[in-house]
Amino acid sequence: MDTLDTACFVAWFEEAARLVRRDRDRLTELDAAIGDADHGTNLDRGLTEVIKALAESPPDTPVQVLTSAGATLIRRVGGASGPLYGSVFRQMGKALRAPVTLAGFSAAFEEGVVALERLGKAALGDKTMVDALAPASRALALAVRDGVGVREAFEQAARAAAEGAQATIPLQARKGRASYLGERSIGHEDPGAASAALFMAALATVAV
Amino acid sequence: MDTLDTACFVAWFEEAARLVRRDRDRLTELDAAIGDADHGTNLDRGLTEVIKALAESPPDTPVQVLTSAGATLIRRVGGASGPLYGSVFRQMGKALRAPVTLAGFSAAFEEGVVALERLGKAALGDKTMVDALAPASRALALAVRDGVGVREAFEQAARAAAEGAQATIPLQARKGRASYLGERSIGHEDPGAASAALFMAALATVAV
Amino acid sequence: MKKLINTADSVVEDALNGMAAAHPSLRIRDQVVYRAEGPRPGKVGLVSGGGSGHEPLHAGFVGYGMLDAACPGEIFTSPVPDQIIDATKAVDGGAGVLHIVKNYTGDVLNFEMAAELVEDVEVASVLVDDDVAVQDSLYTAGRRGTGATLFVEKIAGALAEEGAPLGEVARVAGEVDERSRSFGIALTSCTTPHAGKPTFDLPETDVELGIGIHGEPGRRRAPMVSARELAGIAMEAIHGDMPLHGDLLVMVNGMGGTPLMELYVVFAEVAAFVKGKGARVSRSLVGNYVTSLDMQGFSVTICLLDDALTRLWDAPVETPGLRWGR
Amino acid sequence: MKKLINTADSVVEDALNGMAAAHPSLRIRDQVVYRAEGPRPGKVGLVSGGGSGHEPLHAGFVGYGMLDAACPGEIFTSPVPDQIIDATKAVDGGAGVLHIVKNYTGDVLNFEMAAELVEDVEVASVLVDDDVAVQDSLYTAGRRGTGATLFVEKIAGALAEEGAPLGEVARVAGEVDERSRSFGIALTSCTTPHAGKPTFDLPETDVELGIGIHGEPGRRRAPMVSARELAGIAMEAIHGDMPLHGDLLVMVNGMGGTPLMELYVVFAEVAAFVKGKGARVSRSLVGNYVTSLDMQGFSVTICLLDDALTRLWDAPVETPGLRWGR
Ligand SMILES: Nc1ncnc2c1ncn2[C@@H]1O[C@H](COP(=O)(O)OP(=O)(O)O)[C@@H](O)[C@H]1O
Ligand SMILES: Nc1ncnc2c1ncn2[C@@H]1O[C@H](COP(=O)(O)OP(=O)(O)O)[C@@H](O)[C@H]1O
Ligand SMILES: [Mg+2]
Ligand SMILES: [Mg+2]
Ligand SMILES: [Mg+2]
Ligand SMILES: [Mg+2]
Repeated sequence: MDTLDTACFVAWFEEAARLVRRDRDRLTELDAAIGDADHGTNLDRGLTEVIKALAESPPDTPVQVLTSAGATLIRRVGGASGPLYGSVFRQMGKALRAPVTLAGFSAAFEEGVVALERLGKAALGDKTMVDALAPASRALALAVRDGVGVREAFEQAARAAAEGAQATIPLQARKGRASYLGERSIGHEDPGAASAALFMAALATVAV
Repeated sequence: MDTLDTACFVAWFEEAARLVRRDRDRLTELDAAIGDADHGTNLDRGLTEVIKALAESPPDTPVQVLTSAGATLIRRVGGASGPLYGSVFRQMGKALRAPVTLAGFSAAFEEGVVALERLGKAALGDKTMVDALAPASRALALAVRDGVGVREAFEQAARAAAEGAQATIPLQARKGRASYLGERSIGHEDPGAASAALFMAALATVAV
Repeated sequence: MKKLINTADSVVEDALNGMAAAHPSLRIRDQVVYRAEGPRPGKVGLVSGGGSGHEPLHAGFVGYGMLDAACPGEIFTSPVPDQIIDATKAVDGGAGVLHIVKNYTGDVLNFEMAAELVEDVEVASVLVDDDVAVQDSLYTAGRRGTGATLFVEKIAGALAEEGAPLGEVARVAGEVDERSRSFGIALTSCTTPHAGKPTFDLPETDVELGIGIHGEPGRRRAPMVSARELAGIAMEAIHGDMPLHGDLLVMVNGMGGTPLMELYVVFAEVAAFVKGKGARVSRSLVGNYVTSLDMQGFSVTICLLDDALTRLWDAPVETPGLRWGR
Repeated sequence: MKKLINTADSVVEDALNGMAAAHPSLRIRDQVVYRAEGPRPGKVGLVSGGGSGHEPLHAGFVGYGMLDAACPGEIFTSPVPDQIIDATKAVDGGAGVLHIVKNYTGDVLNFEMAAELVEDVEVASVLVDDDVAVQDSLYTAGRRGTGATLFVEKIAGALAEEGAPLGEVARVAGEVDERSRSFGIALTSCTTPHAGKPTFDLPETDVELGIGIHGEPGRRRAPMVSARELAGIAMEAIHGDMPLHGDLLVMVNGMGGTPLMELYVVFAEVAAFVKGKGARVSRSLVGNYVTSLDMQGFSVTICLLDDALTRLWDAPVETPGLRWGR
């Protein structure tokens, strides 16, 4: 099967919610080191609400999943990560066309990442969630170009995101709270990049 | 020599000041256990001022030493122990007659202790400085009765005060801050009794 | 221990210098804090004082509608008679002076000595003893004066400002004390600058129930529980001693190291308890008012209001620590 | 960690319930705090907000002469657009609404989203960024908004109360921010209820210099020194960025766990520094106003006053956290 259906998208967020719940304390500790110690709590609260909303008004289409998730994140998380993650999924939803092929998914995801970069005024290397999401998007695009299957494409995206998150460690932050620390932000993984890697890891597990 | 001169009285307070300075932290720790952790600081501050005042206007008589010390303690210490110790010495000074014999000293000291008991409305066994000073006064009176020499009389008074302070340990406080603790005051030495024992120990070392 | 101080010996003086610099409405002389404008002829003067470490009490309550002078002692050590004598003489406007004294042996003795020694000024005194954690019996020094001191200072201050005579001001001050009860709970000990380490050790799992405001340990230690349960313990102790009814003045007071947010959490529980007893929170204060250095914890103080007391509570007050109506 | 809370999840809601119970002048609806009396026709509405944990900021500054509404987020987490939209609509008296936004990515994004989404209300916004500890460069998110937020809210609030139009209120708000600088120092980390342990570890011997109000570590760690030296570090940082001159509004602010006495000790040093530079402490505030949960430490915020700003600062204000003149 080459197309991703509504259940796939729901499963994506369910798995992301599970991973974030599992790693909540780790994310908060990463945020404690260079931020304000709330990223795990923020995202866990947001994704719990996302799952609740999806259960309460079951979506009919992938677009509805993304639109619902994006809106819920914006409406329930607050902080920097709420609007930023919310915008990724909202924009992705806007860009997505049915039926969802890997190429369609990749193109829409890229639009989500671009919206994030625009909203956060962040570029690769600023030590933010962009550092995980942009490489993931690139990995998806390359997979499409190379005709790779969905499962492998998602796995490559997850790997790219995980590597991107790791790569934030030696960087000095230029955006978000961590930037206040100047050189002291060096040596710590960005919490948003870490949570973004979880989103992509979740995607890999739900691949058809 | 059977009479106590001015220098003896000055030496008494100098030695008391030295002992209290040496044991300041111990007294404060005793007060921390069942009070407000200031007894060592209070008394050290007061006796430092006493010595300063005695140096600034050198006293001509034992009465002047006691009057000056009593007034300085009242004027400089505050808390419960300032007025209480101050009254002991002020009253003792009022009662003292020249030349100062052991019998005269003992009688005046007893008047000081009675003034303390009256001001503090405290009796033996209430777990206060009275528990050290009253036995010391009684030891002095017995020494006078038995015709003991000054040095030995003061040593007996010091011993009685030290034993009296130790005897406060199993008592439940009925006066001062420690009384707020109810049964929890049991098992701790009363800080004022401990400092009173130091006063009497000082007396023993300056005996002629 | 880390404290924003220069030396342990200078902390009271340094803090008073800061008060003087921050509040042109105050004048500080020989460790006594006065209203800058001096005594008002015909007005009863109000003097209070006690050990330092309870800020804003007392110095922060000097000003229109409250105290005329405050005598701060060393940390947790009552002031000496000289300070009280100075203050009493200086604030007398010819109508006499009320001493507001918290019931601690040291405070009582030093105020008594001062009252005896001061000449040519009519002095009355009120003893504040609101802390229900202490048994009021022959076997204690009596109940401690804690949060109700603020109520007494505010209400007596308003009455004095209206020109009431000394006897009347003293009577109402005593009435406020009689109608007020407090109970305090510590999550941590305070640390005095001189001792440099906590007065008592309290494990992460425990609280001290029935503490005063000088870092004395409380009546007993108990497991740490929720704000709801802690508020319940404090309220039961108060209600058991003085059944709550009618209009109440309720203060949820921080011990110095507890943030306002947590005090509001406690206040919500206190208000729910009051409602449950059929009484009403008519006036309230939430904040750090009668503190114990850096201690974490809270106390609740409740006064049974009547119309007269409510009117006096509402009257204008203008001090660094409490201000409304002007 | 011991905190006066029921659960970490309910702390914001519980504290807001306490505020509602304590302050009849406030109405709380859907996690937005309003003046009970609602908007005044023709008056510019003032809305602020941000993460909780900074009490009394912002909810404690809702009332006459200051904010019309505050939007408290979760602990250290900016509010969501829905709250801001609700608040903006509710407080509009037809003259438009000013958003007072502290410069944090989260606050900026959520207020921006709300401003875009709200319809039929003219919205202006002012960004507060007073913290000199942060370099204002392309390589940071810009300076943080800290203590000056209180100044902006007070002064803009007074101007709005006078009936000034939105553009004028926004302009003066921006001016206050431009003329204000802050610097903060932590003696201890705060502990968030959810994390349950200190955000950073700070040994007994060290302090964090240049901290914000969210428990972020500061720009650097330094040895603990006297209040005089710490005040000097803060003042040099401020003076180096904005040379002090003329009449100053000076706030010595506690971070939540620091007792008032210590803040007065710091204030004395700050006042001496100001004098040494030939400037003058014209107005001042000493207390816990813009806090970071239970953190021990302080910040200094200074605003260069002129006659107009002084007049607006002195204008009556009646909020739970700041009150004078009525
Ligand atoms: N301007 C930005 N652009 C992109 N991502 C950002 C930006 N600012 C912050 N972030 C991301 O948000 C994460 C922090 O999220 P969170 O802790 O939930 O919010 P807050 O910083 O408001 O407490 C950071 O680790 C970073 O990845
Ligand atoms: N009513 C009293 N009568 C006699 N001694 C008392 C009385 N109250 C307190 N004391 C003594 O004073 C001591 C405490 O002194 P100190 O700590 O300096 O004053 P405070 O209790 O005011 O802090 C107690 O240990 C006790 O010995
Ligand atoms: Mg964060
Ligand atoms: Mg003591
Ligand atoms: Mg004391
Ligand atoms: Mg945050």
